[in-house]
Amino acid sequence: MSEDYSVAHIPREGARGLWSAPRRKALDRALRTILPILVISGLVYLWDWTVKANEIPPYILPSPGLVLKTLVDERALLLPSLATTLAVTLAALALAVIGGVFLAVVLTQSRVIEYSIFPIAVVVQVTPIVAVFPLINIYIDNHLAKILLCAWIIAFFPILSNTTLGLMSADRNLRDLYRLYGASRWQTLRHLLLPAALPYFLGGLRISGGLALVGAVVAEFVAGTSGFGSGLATRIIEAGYQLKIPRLFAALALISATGVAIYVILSIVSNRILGRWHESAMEGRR
Amino acid sequence: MSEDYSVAHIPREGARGLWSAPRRKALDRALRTILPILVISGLVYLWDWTVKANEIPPYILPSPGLVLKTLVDERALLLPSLATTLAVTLAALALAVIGGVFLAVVLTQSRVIEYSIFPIAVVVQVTPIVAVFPLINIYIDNHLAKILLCAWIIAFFPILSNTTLGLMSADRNLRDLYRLYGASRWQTLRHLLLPAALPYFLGGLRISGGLALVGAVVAEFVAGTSGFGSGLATRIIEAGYQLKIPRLFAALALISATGVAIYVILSIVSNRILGRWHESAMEGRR
Amino acid sequence: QDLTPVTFGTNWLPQAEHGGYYQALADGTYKECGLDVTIAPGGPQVNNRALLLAGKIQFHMGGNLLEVFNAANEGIPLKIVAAHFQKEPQVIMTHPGEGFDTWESLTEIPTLFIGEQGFQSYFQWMIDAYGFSVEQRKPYTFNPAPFLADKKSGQQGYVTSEPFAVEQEGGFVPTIFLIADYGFDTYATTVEVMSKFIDASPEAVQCFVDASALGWTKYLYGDPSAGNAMILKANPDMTQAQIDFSIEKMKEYGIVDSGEALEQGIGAMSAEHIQGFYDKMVAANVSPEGIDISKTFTLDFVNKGVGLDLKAELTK
Amino acid sequence: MVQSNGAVSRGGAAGTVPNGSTIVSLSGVGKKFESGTVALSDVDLCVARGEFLSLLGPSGCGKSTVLRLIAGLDRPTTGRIAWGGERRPRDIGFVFQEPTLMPWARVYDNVWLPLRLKGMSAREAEPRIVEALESVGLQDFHRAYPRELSGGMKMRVSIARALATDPTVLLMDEPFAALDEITRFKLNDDLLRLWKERGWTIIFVTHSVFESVYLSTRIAVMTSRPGRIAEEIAIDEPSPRSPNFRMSAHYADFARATSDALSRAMGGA
Amino acid sequence: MVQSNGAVSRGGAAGTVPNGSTIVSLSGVGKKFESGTVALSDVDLCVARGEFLSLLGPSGCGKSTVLRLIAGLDRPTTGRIAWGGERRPRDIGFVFQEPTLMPWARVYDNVWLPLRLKGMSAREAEPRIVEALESVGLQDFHRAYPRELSGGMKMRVSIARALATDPTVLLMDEPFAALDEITRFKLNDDLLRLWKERGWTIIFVTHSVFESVYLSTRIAVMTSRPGRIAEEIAIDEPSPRSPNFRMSAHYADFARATSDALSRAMGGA
Ligand SMILES: Nc1ncnc2c1ncn2[C@@H]1O[C@H](COP(=O)(O)OP(=O)(O)OP(=O)(O)O)[C@@H](O)[C@H]1O
Ligand SMILES: Nc1ncnc2c1ncn2[C@@H]1O[C@H](COP(=O)(O)OP(=O)(O)OP(=O)(O)O)[C@@H](O)[C@H]1O
Ligand SMILES: O=[N+]([O-])[O-]
Ligand SMILES: [Mg+2]
Ligand SMILES: [Mg+2]
Repeated sequence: MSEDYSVAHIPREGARGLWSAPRRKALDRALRTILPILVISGLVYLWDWTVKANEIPPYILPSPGLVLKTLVDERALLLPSLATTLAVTLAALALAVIGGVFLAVVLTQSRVIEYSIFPIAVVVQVTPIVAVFPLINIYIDNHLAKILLCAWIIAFFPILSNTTLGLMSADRNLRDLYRLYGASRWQTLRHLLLPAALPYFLGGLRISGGLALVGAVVAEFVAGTSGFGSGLATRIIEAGYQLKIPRLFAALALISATGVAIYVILSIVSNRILGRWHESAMEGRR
Repeated sequence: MSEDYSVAHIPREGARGLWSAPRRKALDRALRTILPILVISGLVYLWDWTVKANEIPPYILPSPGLVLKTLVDERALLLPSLATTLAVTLAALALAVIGGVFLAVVLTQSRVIEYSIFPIAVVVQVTPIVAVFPLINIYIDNHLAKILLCAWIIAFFPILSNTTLGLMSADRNLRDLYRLYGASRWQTLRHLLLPAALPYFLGGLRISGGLALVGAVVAEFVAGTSGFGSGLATRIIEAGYQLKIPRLFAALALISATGVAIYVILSIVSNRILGRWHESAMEGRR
Repeated sequence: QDLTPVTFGTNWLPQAEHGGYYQALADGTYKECGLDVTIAPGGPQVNNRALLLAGKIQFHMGGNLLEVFNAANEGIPLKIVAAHFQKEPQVIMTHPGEGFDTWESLTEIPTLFIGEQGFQSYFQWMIDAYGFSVEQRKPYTFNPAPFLADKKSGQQGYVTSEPFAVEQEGGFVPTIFLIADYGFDTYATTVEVMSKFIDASPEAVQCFVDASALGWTKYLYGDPSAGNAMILKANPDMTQAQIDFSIEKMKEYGIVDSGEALEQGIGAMSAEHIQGFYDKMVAANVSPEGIDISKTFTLDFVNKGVGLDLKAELTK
Repeated sequence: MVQSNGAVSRGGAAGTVPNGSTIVSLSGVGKKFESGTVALSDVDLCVARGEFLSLLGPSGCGKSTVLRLIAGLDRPTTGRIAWGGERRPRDIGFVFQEPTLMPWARVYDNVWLPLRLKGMSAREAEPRIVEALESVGLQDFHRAYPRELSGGMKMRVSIARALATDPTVLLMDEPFAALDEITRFKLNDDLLRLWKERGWTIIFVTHSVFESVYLSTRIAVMTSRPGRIAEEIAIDEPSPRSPNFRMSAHYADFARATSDALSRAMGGA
Repeated sequence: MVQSNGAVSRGGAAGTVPNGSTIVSLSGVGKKFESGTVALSDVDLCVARGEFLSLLGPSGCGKSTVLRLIAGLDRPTTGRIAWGGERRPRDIGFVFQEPTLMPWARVYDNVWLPLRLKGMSAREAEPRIVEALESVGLQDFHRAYPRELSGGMKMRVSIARALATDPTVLLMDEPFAALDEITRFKLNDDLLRLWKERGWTIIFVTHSVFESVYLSTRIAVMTSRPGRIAEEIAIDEPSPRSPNFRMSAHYADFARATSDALSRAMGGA
């Protein structure tokens, strides 16, 4: 509900020029980048101030400057780890998308399947990786497969759940239309259900994007280095053990930045895809 | 797309009696309980068969019978732990609902707030608990607060993300109507946006329900026993360490059952709430 | 008499390896010299050390000397004031009769389940000193099932714990190699304290060190039931059988009471011993060069023969 | 005057079809919804092949429900629906009361849909899509999304979608209600032409007495809740009908008779 | 004949209002959508307080857009909209072209909504809600959900919602298009009565020439894309108008004149 649209305060029509549609759009785009940067800068400043004012030693909470310096100084160590974690994250996310959407489609084909399989998906979602990892360890040999399985277990559920919800939320009049025109299951899925589920799926994707990253890190914590090489989790464990706290924070900062980057990219993709038809992606929706 | 509705195969009208609406409803309700039980029984049987056929020793994979026996024999140890984990789970889920919905509402009040805060929420979502826990540990004294914070970090994001999506997906004609009638922000929120977001929120809730349980377990792994007493995580760690694998699986089974129970309850609540108006909860939606 | 409240953070769930401290707590030994001690248990992911650094707790149970070397390398003002285990109780276990019955043959074993910390520390030394290889290692997640499932594998463990679980649940007695016996001669279960606290409250440190030594003496040679009761209460998964096994192994391998401790009391340390271990670790590329070892410990509170009389009395 | 023609029969008349063979007949059809509303009770209706039947009745009397039952989108609670050719033809066209467009698809793709579902490629379907869009005057909007159309334009897309399929049976639920008179008259004539040329059977719901008279061969007037066929009026004006028909006294008479029937069905007024 | 009355003025006529003071005037208003469609260009229109103005024009000519601009739900790309009382009144009623009901709320609560937003409790609002529902014939459906209503019933709920608010300015976008003639005539008369009694200003979009003549004091006929006011026709038949007016020759003349104006606006035909 932007101010300039509310019924309560109608600006004089003459003022309109300043907020014409293209200008509002450009401003919006600028805000979208500048604001998060401002806020994050503010938080970083606060962090710096806290460290200085309370004379917190670097082995408890290093100052942002020190973390940045560490990031730069140790880039040769950290960047390859970032690449590894990123590779696992993206692979896990891809598998979560494939697995989640596939399962959602299968589950919504019939109540019988839905009622039989959904509980199993829930069991998989809630099973603590740490606890079942030994079993995975015994029955799966390929290290990369183990890691991906762990990350997948963490990431797939939101996509499954949201896509299922989306597939079930297709307009019933359109469903009738498809039935009437004798659409096959596959046609209904492809032309009606999947497009209708898109906004929900993309919402699930944004949740799973972060979880895939969490999954990549947790999997490495549990299963050790990934087979692509040592990821950021290994760096964090090492740094913790060796009490190289600035390095630990540098690795954490990389994880955070990666998470935000994934989210932003998925949001942009999402808005592009939904662009001209879904409420949630429309301009001036408030 | 249930068979008896498809255009391709229209049953003779006379056959209708067998599938009249109330009977179909009753059958549906029966399937909903019987099928998962059948499938889970099938899986349990397969598990049993695998253990027997391959003579897998109980310290690697105990048979379901043994797990059940352990569950019964050690109920004095396990049930209080279940209660603890459940208490933390429910508390974390409640906080996730409050925090997630509150944040979503705040974020959708203005683009400025959204662009500034969402990245922070993403950072919180992707931060590995294991890595930042020492910091939490230093600055928060109350043990229960620590545990709940960890579980909350894991559980809040799907609710935040889905609710935000839902708030943004309210029908634009209805938005116009509210604007026209001079609805206040609060009125628009209460009477339009929140009801419109309900299906999305409930979808997020079902995801977060499982994650809150995962969060309760992980929090205990990271932070030790919860202050309500030792939860199932502690049982699992100790059982694993002492090779009391049947006990470990008994604890896992309790976690799985809890997860499924939470999911089922949330689904029922969800269908009750959306009952007569949302596609996803309608009878015969396929 | 006003008691000073202090907290001792351990590195695992309550178990017999912490028996001396629980004993001292249970029978009032800490109170006698003026401390109101709280024991904060650790766990697999629990990091009590960060609390020590932040000044939230006063005493922390260190693992082995490598940890304190790392701290010194990072310039963290932390010292060990006592070492309650003369030997690292870490072992490698194998299945008997599979051809891995000697330390040398272990270099040929296809798989070794080693935890992340072990991998960072003694396993690096094993690579350097004996030619183990990185490829052998698979992560150990504190559940020995994968080891049991694979006869051609070995696994790390505390001499006092994992072998017991294997005997009980796996139904065989594993072959055990105490790595301390092959040259990894670090002290273990150290007491870490921030230098600031040592300077501010030396009497509290002295009390803790002395009372702990007495606690251990009573626990090993007297009646440990008060300490055990406390452990069993704090950790409902613990069993009396496990505790008995642990105490027996600690005695059998001289984990707590051997070497310098026999002469100077439980908790004894010597500069030469620490320097010797450090040199070894530098040679093995496990620890960084150039650390001023004297900053990692203080002998002000140990080597005073505390508890020797009591031991003599109890073992008479 | 119309009545004196003997063309108006009171009450349900399943089984007696003016001419041609029966394509679908409803006998004793009732529909009760889960909410408890009894929408239809004892509906008897017989539709001849090639007929243009209009359903006329007060708002909420069950017209849409009848169409949905005939299309097989819902099932009657009582009674039966029988098809002349033994089973429901596979090419039924339906213009729903609401436009029912896919919001994510452009106008062109929305019209393509039923053809696409029958396996027609974009290339094969193109002439028919273009023709249908032209007949509703939307050729310039084929790349627009539904959201960017006015209410009447959306409805016209929905009409074009049904016309493009060339169905044997076409069900239309107030297709022209949202259109201005001129467009409506044009589409009336287009529809009559297609109906004749292609031999469609059309069941048409409208609120306009004049429209029903102009278009149909027969009008079925329904009563209010629960819906029932009150009267049937045969409009035995030969086709092709031209705009001149609208000016004729005959037309006015039919309209008056129909209006009266509607009043009677609504319980006098 | 109507023209000889001097009541028809060709072209936009902003500023010259038949009688009464201006409540809102549009001058040079244009609207171009982001998709590139120019919906309106240079619309001049002046509405007098207490007037009943109908907008008539082909489908897609911009009638709904004009209403949205007047309501302040959209902003013109060019030109200005000025209100007599300096700023837009706070109690505008709007019946959208689509029912726009909240699917999660019962009929009763949907009608309550605008009153509720003004702070009226259920108890206070009850008489007005009941009255409004009765006037559209839906008193028996107050507990139904929108999903359980027919198309025309939904629209009637939407009408009831607007009537219950007693607005000073009422914008209605084809409110009766989905209703049968009898219901429609009844609501026409109800609306005229309320308009007179309460002194509302009504701007009414319709596709029915007859309806516009029956209801309005003035009809503005719009041209096709881009929309513009082509002609204005004053219907200087005194109110109260009764159903007899429908039978009068006067009525037929107005209707013919309006039809002709509409034909001209659509470029002859
Ligand atoms: N899904 C439903 N659930 C419950 N009642 C329904 C449902 N659909 C329709 N009805 C009821 O059935 C009756 C007939 O509805 P229908 O839509 O067939 O009317 P209609 O004749 O098409 O009316 P209109 O001219 O207003 O479109 C109405 O009273 C309506 O309330
Ligand atoms: N949101 C939009 N984006 C792009 N174009 C739009 C939008 N809304 C309306 N239009 C276009 O503006 C023109 C006028 O639309 P409007 O809805 O005002 O027509 P209308 O006169 O109300 O038509 P109808 O009688 O069919 O309802 C149409 O050509 C339509 O395509
Ligand atoms: O603590 N352990 O490494 O077994
Ligand atoms: Mg209808
Ligand atoms: Mg319109």
